[in-house]
Amino acid sequence: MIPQKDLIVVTSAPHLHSPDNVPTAMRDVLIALTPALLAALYFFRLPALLVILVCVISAYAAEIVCLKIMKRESPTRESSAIITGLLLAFCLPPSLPLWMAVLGTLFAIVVAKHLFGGLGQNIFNPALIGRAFLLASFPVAMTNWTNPLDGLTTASPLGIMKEAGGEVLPPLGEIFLGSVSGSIGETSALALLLGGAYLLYRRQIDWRIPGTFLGTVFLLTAVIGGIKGEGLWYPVYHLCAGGLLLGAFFMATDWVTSPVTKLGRILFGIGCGLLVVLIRTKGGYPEGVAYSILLMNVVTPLLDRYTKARVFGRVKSHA
Amino acid sequence: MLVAILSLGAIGAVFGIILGFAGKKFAVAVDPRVEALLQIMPGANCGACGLPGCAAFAEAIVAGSVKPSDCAPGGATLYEQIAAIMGTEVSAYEERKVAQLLCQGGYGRTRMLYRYEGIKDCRAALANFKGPKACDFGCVMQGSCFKVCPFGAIEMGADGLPVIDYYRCTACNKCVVECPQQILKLIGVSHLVTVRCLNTEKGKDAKANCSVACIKCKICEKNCPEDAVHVVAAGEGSVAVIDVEKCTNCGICAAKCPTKSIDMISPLSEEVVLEIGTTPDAGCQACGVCKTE
Amino acid sequence: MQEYVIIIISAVLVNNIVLSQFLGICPFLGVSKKLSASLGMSGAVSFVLIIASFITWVLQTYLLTPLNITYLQTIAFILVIASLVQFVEIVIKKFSPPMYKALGIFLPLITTNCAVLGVAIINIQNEYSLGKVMVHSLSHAAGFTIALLLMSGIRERLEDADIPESMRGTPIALIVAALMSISFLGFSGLT
Amino acid sequence: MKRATFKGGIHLDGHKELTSNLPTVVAPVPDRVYIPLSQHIGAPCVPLVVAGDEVKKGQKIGMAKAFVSAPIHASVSGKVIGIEVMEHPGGSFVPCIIIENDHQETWAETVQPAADPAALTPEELCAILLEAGIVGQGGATFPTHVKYAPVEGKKIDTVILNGVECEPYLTADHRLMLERAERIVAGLGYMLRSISCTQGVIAIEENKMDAVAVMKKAVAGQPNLRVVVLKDKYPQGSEKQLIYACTGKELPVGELPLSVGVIVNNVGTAAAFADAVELGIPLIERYVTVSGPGICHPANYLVRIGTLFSELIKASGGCCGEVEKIIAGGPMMGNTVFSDELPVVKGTSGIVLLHKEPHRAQKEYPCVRCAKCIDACPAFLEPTSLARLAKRSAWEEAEKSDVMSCIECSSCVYACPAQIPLIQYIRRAKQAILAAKAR
Amino acid sequence: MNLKNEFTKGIVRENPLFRLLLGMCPALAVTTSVNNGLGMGVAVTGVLLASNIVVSSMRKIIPPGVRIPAFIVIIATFVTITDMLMHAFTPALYTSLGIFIPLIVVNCIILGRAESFASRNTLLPSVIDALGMGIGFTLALVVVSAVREVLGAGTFFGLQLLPENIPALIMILPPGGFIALGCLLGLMNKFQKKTA
Amino acid sequence: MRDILKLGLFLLLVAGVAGAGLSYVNSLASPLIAQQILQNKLDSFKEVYPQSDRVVDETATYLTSPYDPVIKEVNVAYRGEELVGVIYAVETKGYSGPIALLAGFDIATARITTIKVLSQRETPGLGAKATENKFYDRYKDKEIALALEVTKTPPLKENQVQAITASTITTKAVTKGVNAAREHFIAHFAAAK
Ligand SMILES: Cc1cc2nc3c(=O)[nH]c(=O)nc-3n(C[C@H](O)[C@H](O)[C@H](O)COP(=O)(O)O)c2cc1C
Ligand SMILES: Cc1cc2nc3c(=O)[nH]c(=O)nc-3n(C[C@H](O)[C@H](O)[C@H](O)COP(=O)(O)O)c2cc1C
Ligand SMILES: Cc1cc2nc3c(=O)[nH]c(=O)nc-3n(C[C@H](O)[C@H](O)[C@H](O)COP(=O)(O)O)c2cc1C
Ligand SMILES: Cc1cc2nc3c(=O)[nH]c(=O)nc-3n(C[C@H](O)[C@H](O)[C@H](O)CO)c2cc1C
Ligand code: SF4
Ligand code: SF4
Ligand code: SF4
Ligand code: SF4
Ligand code: FES
Repeated sequence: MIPQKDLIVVTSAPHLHSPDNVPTAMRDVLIALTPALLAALYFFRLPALLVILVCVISAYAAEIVCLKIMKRESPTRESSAIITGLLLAFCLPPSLPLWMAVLGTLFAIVVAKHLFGGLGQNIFNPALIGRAFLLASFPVAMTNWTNPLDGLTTASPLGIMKEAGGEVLPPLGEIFLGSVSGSIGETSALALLLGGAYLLYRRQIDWRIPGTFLGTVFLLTAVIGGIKGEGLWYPVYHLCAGGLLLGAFFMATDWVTSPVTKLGRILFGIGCGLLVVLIRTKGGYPEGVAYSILLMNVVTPLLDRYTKARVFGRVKSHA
Repeated sequence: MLVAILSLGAIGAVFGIILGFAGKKFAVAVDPRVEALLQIMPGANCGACGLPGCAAFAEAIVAGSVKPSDCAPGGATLYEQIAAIMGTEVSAYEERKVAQLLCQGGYGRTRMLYRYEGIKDCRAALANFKGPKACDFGCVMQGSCFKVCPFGAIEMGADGLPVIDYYRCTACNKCVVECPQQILKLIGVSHLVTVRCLNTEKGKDAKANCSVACIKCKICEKNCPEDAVHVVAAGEGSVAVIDVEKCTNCGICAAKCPTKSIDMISPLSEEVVLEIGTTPDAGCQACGVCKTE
Repeated sequence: MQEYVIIIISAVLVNNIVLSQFLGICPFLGVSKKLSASLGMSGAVSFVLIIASFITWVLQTYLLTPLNITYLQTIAFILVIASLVQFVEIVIKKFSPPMYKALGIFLPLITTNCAVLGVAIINIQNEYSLGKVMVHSLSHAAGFTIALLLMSGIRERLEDADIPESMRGTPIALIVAALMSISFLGFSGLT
Repeated sequence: MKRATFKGGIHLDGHKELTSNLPTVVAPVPDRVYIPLSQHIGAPCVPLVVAGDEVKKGQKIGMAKAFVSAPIHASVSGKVIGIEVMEHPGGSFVPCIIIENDHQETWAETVQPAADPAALTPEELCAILLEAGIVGQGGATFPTHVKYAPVEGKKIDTVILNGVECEPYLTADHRLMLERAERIVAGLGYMLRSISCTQGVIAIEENKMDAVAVMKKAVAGQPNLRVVVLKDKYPQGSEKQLIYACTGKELPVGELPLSVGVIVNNVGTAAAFADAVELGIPLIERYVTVSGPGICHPANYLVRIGTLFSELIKASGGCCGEVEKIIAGGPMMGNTVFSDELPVVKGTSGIVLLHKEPHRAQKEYPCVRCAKCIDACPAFLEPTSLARLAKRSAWEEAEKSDVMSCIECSSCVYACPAQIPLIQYIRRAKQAILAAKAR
Repeated sequence: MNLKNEFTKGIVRENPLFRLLLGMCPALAVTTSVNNGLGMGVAVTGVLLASNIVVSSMRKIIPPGVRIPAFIVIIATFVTITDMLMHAFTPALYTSLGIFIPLIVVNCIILGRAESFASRNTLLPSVIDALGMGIGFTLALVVVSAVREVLGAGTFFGLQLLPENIPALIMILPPGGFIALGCLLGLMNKFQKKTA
Repeated sequence: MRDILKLGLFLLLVAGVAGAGLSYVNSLASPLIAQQILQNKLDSFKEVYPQSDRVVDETATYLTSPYDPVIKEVNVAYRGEELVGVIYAVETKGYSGPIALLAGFDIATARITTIKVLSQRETPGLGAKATENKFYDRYKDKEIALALEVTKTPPLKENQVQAITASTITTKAVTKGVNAAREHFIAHFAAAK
């Protein structure tokens, strides 16, 4: 009557588990990235498609080869690598030579991820390392932006803001929809907001990081804008332009490389925000999202260590 | 030229004097022997000596609270070096030992009660009905010993039991302490015949659960020409035990044992046994990393 | 005032002594496995760095330059540093055994730490006033401390990571340093 | 209205509808019962009978010698045929007194209702708790008389009856509250009297509003008793979380509920107390839920202690599908057992048969640092860090990270997308720390 | 004592950079071009040789109390001499090595060899040791800088190897130093494991 | 005490010998170094302003306070006794450090002769391209009527200089130095013509 004895499994409680697992989480991120992907294809057409394909395919291939070589198993069936590839492509200019995109992806997957032990163990956000690597290696190609409307080479909105030389800033509406020059996946604020909302709804990301990140940038730029006498459009522009939304919703929130404590995440978001504004206004680059997140990745282990929650019951004894 | 000589000389002299003065004035005695010992310690910081590391061991040697041979990984060469520094004689020669497993009940040989799922930790597995095996005395096969061996001498075999690389084993005792079933034992390499079962249940029960258990049949006892093996009382029952003092490694009991729970192996090749005490080649590579921390 | 701010930002972030100037790599790699140890090391380095900067500046300004024997700079500076380190070690050992326990093993390493001599020389090269020398060396000490602490935080986390056998230890530490250094590129051009 | 609750925890699919609307069935009394000598936390009993003895229903057959222990009683009348070591639902092997049932159901002489329950002193009430072998029915099987033994200088101001039943599948407490509400309230009354405490709280999760209504009716007219409705969240039934939800007090680490003036008991414990006082019947039967996807006809049973699991499974129409696990208790806290030939004990609240979970892979994967375990932990621990420390045997560091505060609710494991059995690592660490302390 | 062994050990088995992890700072800082790497290596070898000679011949008369300061003075002297000579004769190299020339003084290799070898051995082995270690260090620097120069600038000894837009600039930036050295060390480890 | 003195004495001896040795080497090397530096400087002057036969450092004369801190030296070029040009040494802050350069001005034509970067710490492959002749040529023979401007596209106007690709900052820094020299030149020398 009872099934055969050796079928019975004995193990520790619990015997129920959430249907949420790593592959479903990765799938959610891919779903959330779809609007931005569509926007990118719509605005940048073939060049963007090529860069995206090249990045995703090489990320996937690199992941498989690494897993083989290092004899590891992956719970995500390599979809985390697809995310890395996709996100990396999203922060590259559409005109980037494809071989450079491959190189950056390889660096991201091999050096930033698998040398550290693979999924879950890397310190730095692989996609961002890929971008920073490419920016430092090929600054010329990496700062060559095409405007999707006329196909001409123009500076990105933030570049124009920083240089303040001649070119006119595109209007806020264009920035919101995404018909401006910039990295493949960063231009459409609308698409990114949709994706971010989906991730929040699915509880795959904690509101604390994007919330404090965007909040800090907004507050600081509002103050700076106030000093400059610019008005409210200025902070809103800062929020929507460049890679801020992409970074805040998809990259700063990467589980692996952000703090695990709630307070840590708040500090992480604030730190990212401070650094973005610092780099955008005072630094050598027009855009600082990638660096700010990477720099906060560096601080994450310390944040985790010093922001542990008070354990339940660690209160003054009544006895 | 003169300016250079004078000023540089002056700087030199001033600092020389200050240092000399400070060295005298603020001198703190450190036993130079401790430093000398530290230089020659294997540096694995394995803790086999029962102290928190090689540095502590060196201090303890100077303090006289341990003997050189307490450092198992060190081997005879080290004992001689220590003796040289301490100006003592090398203590009596100690035979090299290796850890051996006193259970042969791998998958297919011992009846299993259930399929264990969970962390690879023998104590964790034991928490459920004393482990997945019907025999309560054998190896739980979750490899806790494998995890603690600092010298990579243990691997988990295909039948689920740990396999010990006797050449790599330094007798550091870590696995012996770790094993919750206490079925790992340090055995001198010249003892070739071993009872590989600690099951003290009645023969019938033992046999029902495991095909390689000691079934208390006393055939070994009857056949031993040296009267070296006996089924002796242990726990709530009994089990065969070999008296190593009397055993001559003739191997008769191993040949006669109906369940083959006694076996005869020579853990190390003869050349290695002859060089007894040399540090095994694997393990501590004397990279010195441990010394800097 | 602004000059001081620039010196500080430059030394701590933009031209971080370890991550972009490559000074003091040995302790950065050697003593960053544990956070506690790296705290000790950065304390010791900062201490010696600041005192040595002061003494070498005085030496340069009041002895070497007036006597026109600046070519003795290297030898004089290193003598000062070596003696200083040894002196500090002896004194701490005597008067504060707990501090010696914490810092002691790092002190001898500092003599051959090029950060100390490097900063002393840069101080002179840049023709800083005493005030700037102090700010400059303090900032570099802070930069060193920050880099070391961040590094050891990361390495403590890596303790549990499944790093390929041949990359364990120094190789992965160098890769971490590389990625940190890439991240610090974000500060370049900061004014 | 916002329901009282605690911070952290997880939302589970309760699967309670399988049994919650079915009236409890009196389980067939088996031909043989197997009564373990240890059915509680604390020292095992000393047997009072030997093979061949005739015993009567309710007769004490095992004696508690230590303070933290509880006696055991025969649940049927008949003949003792021996004492044998058997599998115990707690995950161990324990000697059991085996009684051949004569189906006469003759009561022992000792089973006598109290002459005047209202006149019993606290000491007498406490003695009844001990004599009746009452242990916590909430799962921990802590001997109840110990909780009610007076402690110098401590004043209890609230007794909380735990009717939360946050474990999926289990509805035994739910049915008990529906069917025996007045026994529960009576038991609560004796509890309050035995420690001269005034306030009684009956805590029920919002998913059992019918029970809430019944209990509210049962306490009507007793202003010192109230029913508190709590949010449906696991592990709401855990003592510390329950105290926090009901009283707002945070039980300090390492201290007992009585340090905040609270005692928590399961509703079944209260009912058993009432039976012992008013009828003199010791704890020889209990409500057991038999449920789960592996059971053909899930149901609740009133079961004699010592009945084999197999009899109850048979009564429920047997197994269906490929059963992977047999769980004694609920799926979040219960133990897996490796056969169905083992007895129901005082703490067996349910028997749940599960199939393989389709979304579970065979392997544990590396932690992806998603912090879902941390967000789920009602004790505000970092399960992932604790597991990591345990993995490399850093027991001291684990202790410093408060591993001992883990209430072993398994919320973290449920939440973990990487399928890490965090709780096993945590238990391993606790075990090692306790072992080191003992040394 | 086997002189050949003393010589070769520094080149492979106890390579100061790859095996003993000494002299990391210059190995990272000046290896942006093979030219610099080679120059640095030669300079270090020169100082190492000279100081080993002097230390070894003075080893009997140096009082232990001031052993380290004395060694340092000796080393610093040779470093200063090297500094002057390079300034006078190889001005371009002098500018590109910059502060790392005086910093040779704190290169752990030199003090390390003085302390652990020259002060305990006679002249000839000390010379051999210095040459072995120096050449080993120089080779290591050349390897690192070759990797960085080829990948980062597309040149080798200034000769254009790769087309303009191919090289990854990062390799001659600070991160490139860490990457090159880290990967080389990893490869060495892997290689070592295989042969061992 | 004797020990301490002995240590001091020994170090004095070693340091003294070292000092002696060093000062001897220095006495040999320093003229070489000095000469080498001078030669370098003269060579640079020649490159920037080839048509002179004598260059005199007249910084003290021309740089009276307050002056632009960018300008470090004012070297005046003579052909025979005639003042024909000026070579400025200027220093500005580039992308990752100071950039020191020479800028030559011809009095007769009122044009920049050319420039030469003496030292810089810009990124190799990017800002460091500022040391290439190709880059110097962008300043060669520019009129000084208007201040120079940096553009990213090929220059359309006489006073425009094209930036090195992806190194606008470096180019701007160099241009800033040249412009400072230009102003000084206009103020002090253009009138002299
Ligand atoms: C030695 C000991 C003494 C205890 N004393 C009391 C007590 O006086 N009052 C009380 O309410 N609970 C007491 N408990 C019970 C615990 O607080 C708790 O109720 C029991 O361990 C089961 O809790 P759980 O089901 O939440 O795990 C005691 C437990 C132990 C181990
Ligand atoms: C995670 C967890 C969940 C629990 N859930 C319940 C529950 O649903 N119902 C219950 O009565 N006890 C539950 N308990 C046990 C209580 O903490 C407490 O021990 C019990 O209510 C005390 O009553 P008792 O001694 O009468 O069993 C739970 C304990 C833990 C640790
Ligand atoms: C590693 C690295 C090094 C750089 N070095 C320089 C440099 O030496 N000089 C410079 O002007 N800009 C340098 N930059 C900055 C950018 O190339 C440039 O300032 C920015 O993208 C503006 O582009 P633009 O010059 O086309 O206006 C560097 C950037 C990176 C990533
Ligand atoms: C919410 C979320 C965000 C992620 N963001 C990134 C990212 O920014 N960059 C990246 O390389 N991978 C990202 N991943 C994928 C994966 O976590 C990442 O590759 C790990 O860092 C690899 O260990 C993300 C995954 C999730 C679930
Ligand atoms: S097998 Fe490993 S752990 Fe066990 S004694 Fe030998 S060396 Fe030690
Ligand atoms: S020998 Fe011991 S420690 Fe090793 S696997 Fe078996 S039971 Fe576990
Ligand atoms: S750590 Fe313990 S208390 Fe926290 S969720 Fe996990 S099992 Fe529950
Ligand atoms: S829930 Fe699992 S994967 Fe997520 S942090 Fe916790 S242990 Fe890691
Ligand atoms: S610290 Fe720079 S070489 Fe060691």
